[in-house]
Amino acid sequence: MTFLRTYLLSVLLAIAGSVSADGQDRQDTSAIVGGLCSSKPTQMNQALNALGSFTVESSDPLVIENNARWALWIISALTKKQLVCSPTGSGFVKGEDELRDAVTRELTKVDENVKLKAPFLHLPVRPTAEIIAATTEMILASVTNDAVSDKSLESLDKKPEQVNSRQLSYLLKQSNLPGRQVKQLELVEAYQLLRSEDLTDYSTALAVLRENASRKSLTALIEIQSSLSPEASGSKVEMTSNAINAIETELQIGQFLSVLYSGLSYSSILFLAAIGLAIVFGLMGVINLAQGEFIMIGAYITFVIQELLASFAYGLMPFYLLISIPFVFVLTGGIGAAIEYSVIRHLYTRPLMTLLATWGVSIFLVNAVRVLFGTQNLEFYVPHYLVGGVTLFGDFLVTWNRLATIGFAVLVLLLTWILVNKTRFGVNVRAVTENRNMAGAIGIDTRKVDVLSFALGSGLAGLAGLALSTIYNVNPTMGTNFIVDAFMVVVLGGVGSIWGTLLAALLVGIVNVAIEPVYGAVAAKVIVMTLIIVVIQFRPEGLFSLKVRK
Amino acid sequence: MFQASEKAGILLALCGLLLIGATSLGFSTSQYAMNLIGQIAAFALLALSLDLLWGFCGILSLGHGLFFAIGGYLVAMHLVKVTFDATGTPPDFMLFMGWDSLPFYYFQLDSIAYLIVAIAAVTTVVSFVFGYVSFRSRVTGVYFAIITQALVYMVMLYMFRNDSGFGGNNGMTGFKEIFGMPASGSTTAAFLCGGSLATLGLCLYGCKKLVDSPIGQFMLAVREDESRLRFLGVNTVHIKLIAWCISAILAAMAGFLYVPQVGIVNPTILSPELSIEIAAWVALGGRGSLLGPILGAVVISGLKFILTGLAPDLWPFILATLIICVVIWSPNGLADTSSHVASFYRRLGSLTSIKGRSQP
Amino acid sequence: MTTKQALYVSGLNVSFGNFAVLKNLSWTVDFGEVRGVIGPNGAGKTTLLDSLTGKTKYQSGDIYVKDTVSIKNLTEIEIAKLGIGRKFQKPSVFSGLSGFQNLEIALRAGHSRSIYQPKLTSRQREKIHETSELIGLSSELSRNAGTLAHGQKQWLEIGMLIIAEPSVILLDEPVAGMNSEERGKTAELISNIRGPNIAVVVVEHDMEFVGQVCDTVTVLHDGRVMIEGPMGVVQADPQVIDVYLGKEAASASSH
Amino acid sequence: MINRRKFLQASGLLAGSSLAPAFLSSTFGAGHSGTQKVGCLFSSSGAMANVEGRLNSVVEMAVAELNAAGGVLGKTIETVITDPASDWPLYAQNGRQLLLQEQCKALFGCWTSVSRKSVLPVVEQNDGLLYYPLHFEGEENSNSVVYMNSPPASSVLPALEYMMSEDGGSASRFYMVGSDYVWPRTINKINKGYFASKGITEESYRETYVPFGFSNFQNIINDIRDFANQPGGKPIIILTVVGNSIPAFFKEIINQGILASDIPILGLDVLEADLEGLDTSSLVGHLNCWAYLQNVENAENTKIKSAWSQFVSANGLPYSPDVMIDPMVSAYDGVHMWAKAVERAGTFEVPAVKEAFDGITFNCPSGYEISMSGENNYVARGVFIGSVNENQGFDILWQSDDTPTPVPYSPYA
Repeated sequence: MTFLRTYLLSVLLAIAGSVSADGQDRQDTSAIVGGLCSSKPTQMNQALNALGSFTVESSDPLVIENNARWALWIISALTKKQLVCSPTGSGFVKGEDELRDAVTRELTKVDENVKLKAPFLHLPVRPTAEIIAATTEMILASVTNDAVSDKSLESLDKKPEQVNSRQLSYLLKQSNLPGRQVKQLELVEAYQLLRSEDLTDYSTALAVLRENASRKSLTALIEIQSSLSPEASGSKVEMTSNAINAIETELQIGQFLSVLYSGLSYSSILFLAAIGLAIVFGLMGVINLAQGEFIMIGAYITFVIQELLASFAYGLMPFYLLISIPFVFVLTGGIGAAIEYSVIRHLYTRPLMTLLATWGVSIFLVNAVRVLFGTQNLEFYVPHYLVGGVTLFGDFLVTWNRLATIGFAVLVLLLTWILVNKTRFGVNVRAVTENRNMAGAIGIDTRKVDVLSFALGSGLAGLAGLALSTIYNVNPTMGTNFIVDAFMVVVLGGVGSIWGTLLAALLVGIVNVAIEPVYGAVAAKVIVMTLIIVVIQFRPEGLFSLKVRK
Repeated sequence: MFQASEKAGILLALCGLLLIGATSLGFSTSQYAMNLIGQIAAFALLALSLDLLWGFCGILSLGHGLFFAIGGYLVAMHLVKVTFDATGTPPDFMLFMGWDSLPFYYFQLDSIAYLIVAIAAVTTVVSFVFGYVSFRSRVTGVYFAIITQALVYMVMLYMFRNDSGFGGNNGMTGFKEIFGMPASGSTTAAFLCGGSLATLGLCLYGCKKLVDSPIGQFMLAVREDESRLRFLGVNTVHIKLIAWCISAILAAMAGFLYVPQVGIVNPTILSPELSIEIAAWVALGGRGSLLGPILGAVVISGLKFILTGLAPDLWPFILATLIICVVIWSPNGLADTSSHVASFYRRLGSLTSIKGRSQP
Repeated sequence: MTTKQALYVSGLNVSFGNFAVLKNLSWTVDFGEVRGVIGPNGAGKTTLLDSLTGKTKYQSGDIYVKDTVSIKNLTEIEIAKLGIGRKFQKPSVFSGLSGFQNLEIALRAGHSRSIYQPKLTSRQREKIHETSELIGLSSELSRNAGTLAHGQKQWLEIGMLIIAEPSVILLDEPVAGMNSEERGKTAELISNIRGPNIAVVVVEHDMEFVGQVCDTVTVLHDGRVMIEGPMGVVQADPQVIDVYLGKEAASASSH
Repeated sequence: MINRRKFLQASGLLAGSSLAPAFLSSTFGAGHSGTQKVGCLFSSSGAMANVEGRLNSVVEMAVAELNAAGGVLGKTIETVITDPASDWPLYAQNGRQLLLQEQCKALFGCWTSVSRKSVLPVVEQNDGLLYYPLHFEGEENSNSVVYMNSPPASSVLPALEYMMSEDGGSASRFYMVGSDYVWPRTINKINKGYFASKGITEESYRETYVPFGFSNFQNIINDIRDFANQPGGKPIIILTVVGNSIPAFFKEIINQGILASDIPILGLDVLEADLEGLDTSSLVGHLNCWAYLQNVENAENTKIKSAWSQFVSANGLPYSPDVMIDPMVSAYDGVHMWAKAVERAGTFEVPAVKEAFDGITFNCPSGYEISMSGENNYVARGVFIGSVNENQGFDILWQSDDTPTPVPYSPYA
């Protein structure tokens, strides 16, 4: 039904358009195209604004729709460099093997000698193009009752002062807009109302800005405050400074939450990187320097699964990360088991030697992957639901991918805890940790426990690789970035304690991120390292070491 | 074996002195070969230093690059100071910081005697403080290995900073004159190589004397069973500190010899990887024997120099395989491997002789 | 020697977490005595030795050595220097060193100034040889200690204690894993060690052996001293028979 | 994607590694009478391998071109490749080997400044010649190094000037974020000197440094958002982080939804290769600045691009056949300019070759005729500002009219 309606409408429009797009209109439109073709930022911006105003010149919805479609077409052609101009300033839009006149939209041809060139999209033009496209899209949507993309809404938010005022006043008059759009538009209006002399308008604007506290609204208010003349009414001055104070408070809370959130997300990454190590080092006493490489392998397996899905089941692509979880866990765990079987098992009585052997393993794995896949960073498809985030308090942005990482870390923590504390396997692992001979004597197959725990540790590292694949660079040497940090976390936490690892990850992550803005990232790392060394002096077996009679 | 290391020490020292003597008499040598041998000798000394600690006292440090770097950086500061005194312009990394003279801690470093005192003092103080605190808190085994790694990593991060006055990431280079000799040329290379060999030899001899002394016995006792020793009333912290500080000084000497030969020092020598590599030399050569680690350093760094040129793609695989195989099958390192090989040949020999006998 | 009491334990409490191992334990050992300590597993025998040597810190109560010296705040090194030597349950000798070197280290350790003394004096060498004869290892001195037989390791460890001329010797299961001949030799060794200025404490499961070498026997049960006295008296005590000997006596005598 | 052949080859060689000593003797020593050697010092393993490794192949390709055209002075040129494994002292060691053992007549190598600094004494002391293909911090002028790429004063400042112009968006506030080492610090120092000369005050810029390999940019980008929304004019980011920090920075930029229209980034070390793992649709419009961009249209560029893709497929190399980056072109230029200098000098001997530098020109694939003067060993090249497009590449936004004279020591530093 809707399709039919749209089709009919567009036919009608084509007719209506050809009727209305003559005379004055045609002059306007060619002037706009001429402006866009100028390659001069000022003129291009003027043309874009004229284009915006042009869309709401008529009150006839059909005309509006037609003009809005044309405007969107032109802007998209401009940003995609499909709009090409002759030296005389007439514009054409390049399609696949066809050329249309930018003004009439009709197919056309140009003499081969005429050199067509896309106008330079200088930096100042981009924001204007984006904002005009966004408001135009809203206008079109209000006529056709379609939805507006989030992206357009966001760009309104970012550059309220650049919104075309005629388009804005048109939109504010529409009654059929969804609530979220209305809110955005009111915010945009508030920025423009700040310059209003009317006290009611001004206080409405202040109220809206206070509700949407951000550094941007603060800046706008401070600018207004400094421009207020001393004779301005006392209430205006007071209202403004009240609003500024309120926003500043909220910004500070937001900033604090931001740091906390960054710390939390960094902690969850540290935790993911360290938990596998906590198992193999903590429970088994194996110093596995190849742990970082298991993280890397986990990321590469995720990549392979992504590529397989892309070729064989494209529809599942948005869920490739979820689909990968079992594969990554089992495959990385399998590789871990193979390494345990071939290398580690010879070395249980010589923990310092496992350090060297696993260093060898790590060199081997890095180079094997390098030979197989090359050294470049792998490209991971980031599902749309992991991009962006939501602004909560002031400028505190909760980004989805970090939130997902935190959630994933919590999940891994729970699963590991259950596995170690609530299952037969976990009991066996702990028994072997406590007393290998005794465990063997009561019938626990210690070899099997060794292989399985090492596989578990490797599998968990693989999962860390999966979680990190959309945040960090994935290349053969990515693992080495994590190994020192992971060891610090495990040692600080106390060997053999999952909770210790968690606490240490939180501590290191949050302290690191909290110091960073003050002394810089380099100093933050140095300070955290120093703290860890000092803590180890006081608690040689970590924060959470188990007190047992040895 | 023990007697062998004494002899080898004297022999190496004699070789070094002979080389120095011959060169000063005008005997010419290949600069490339001298440089290569000299660097490997410095690495061998580094391996020896860790072996003294790990092999004889049971303490694995994954931060020995720190002491290597102290020696290396101080000698580089000396060379920078000498160059500055000659040219009057500070090195470019300081010019860029806007400094027109060297910072105060370069004071007097142009004197070689002062340099040597400075290296000894800085190394002793750093190793003593860190060692005393850690050993007193009974940080041992794996934990000690990991915090030493953290220590060297931390210092590396600090040295990456430009405002530290040590050249940041690029480090220090562009030395015009080394101990009164031109920075380049086969004579300089031969002198440095000879010096390195002689130092290595003397240190080897000294280490042998040390491990045979009562202190050496106590070091071995710490390695075997530290808590037993404590229950006999021995404050093992003292023993460990002695081993740790001597080892640190040997490592600093290695750095002192190494940097003039490569002509550059920068924070990479503080990377945890290098420190692990030192442990690999020791383990491969055989810890607890004095000659083994030297052999390990010579074999690995020699192979590295050759193979990164000849078969760059293969080098990491060869290194990895070598490490894994030796660690698994030959717990006491190459020294053991050679005896494996010898016994294999003996068996092979007896096999053929049996065959020979069975044939009429 | 004016002091009489080698060890005086007063109201000792040791617990791990919520689990109390020693409960208000009071106990004395005199110089010149060879004391046996027996008790079922978990009675707190090893924990008592751990407390005496500073391996385990105690929560309350106190331990005095040679009448007056409290060891409450001393490290195991300082306690060892007071002259309390301990042989561990698992033989702990320096297995990479020769028997001679083991004894030499113990000798030097006993006199802290001689650790750094470059060469042994002839008196010291003599002492090492005397001790090695006492423990019956004079012909094995050049052997690597790790290659000695189990019993020989035990003796070597006892040798390492006595060469330092201690006031108190604590022996944790000195005859575990020994055959009867070796047990006999060990008993002989202990009787050779005893003297007016030394107290020997033997923690053992082997009743026969304890009866043979000890004057007095302390029975530990559930973190407390249950009874103390000569072996004959202890063995006859109905309480002891009930909790301990009833089960173990049969197996001990069948040995 | 999966390079089986290479793996098999590698494992085969691995098995045959015991033979290594056997071919030691055959590879070492001077070349045959009809050949002369040049050496490569680019890491094919370690942290730098991702970008550096391909330069080995570029040099091989350029040398093959020379040989196809009859060699240089009638001699066939042989390329000796080593792997310094991203290990700085090893650059010096391998450099020494190439000069002293292999008797290489010229070296092409190094990416990072520290590796160049490490090789510098070796080439200076052993009469070597190093062609260095990267842009760098300047403030150095060695007689033994040919600086194929631009020092900051002649590349970065024109780009900044553009961004501060009306056409470039009248940028007036600057957030400088870089890796903590000499290149970023020098560039930012020059920038600050330049700002001062333009009357821009200290409140209008912020400077922050991160450690090498740093990838947790969450905090810094929060700070950038905050900075950008403060009063005082249009903000831009001057990005001088290097290596793996670049894609990590961009990932977080995408994630926090910052577009080029919000806060443009001028990435001074950003290459096509850095965009390889990224969804560039959200990065469109961000800028970089080099002396060559792949999308420039001219005959030389078409030639080198097709030659490269043929070379890659013919040799089964693990590099992208259709990515051509500035350092590759610089290395390529270097080989040809060396050959020209040798032809002109009539000998391979380094001192004579150095004498012949003045006035050597080459038609660079960038479309400029690049040239050397006798004054210093810098090469004068054009400057481009590129703007990220949807296809992980850069469109040319602006290019210089001619080849600005390189200034080794900046007046602003």
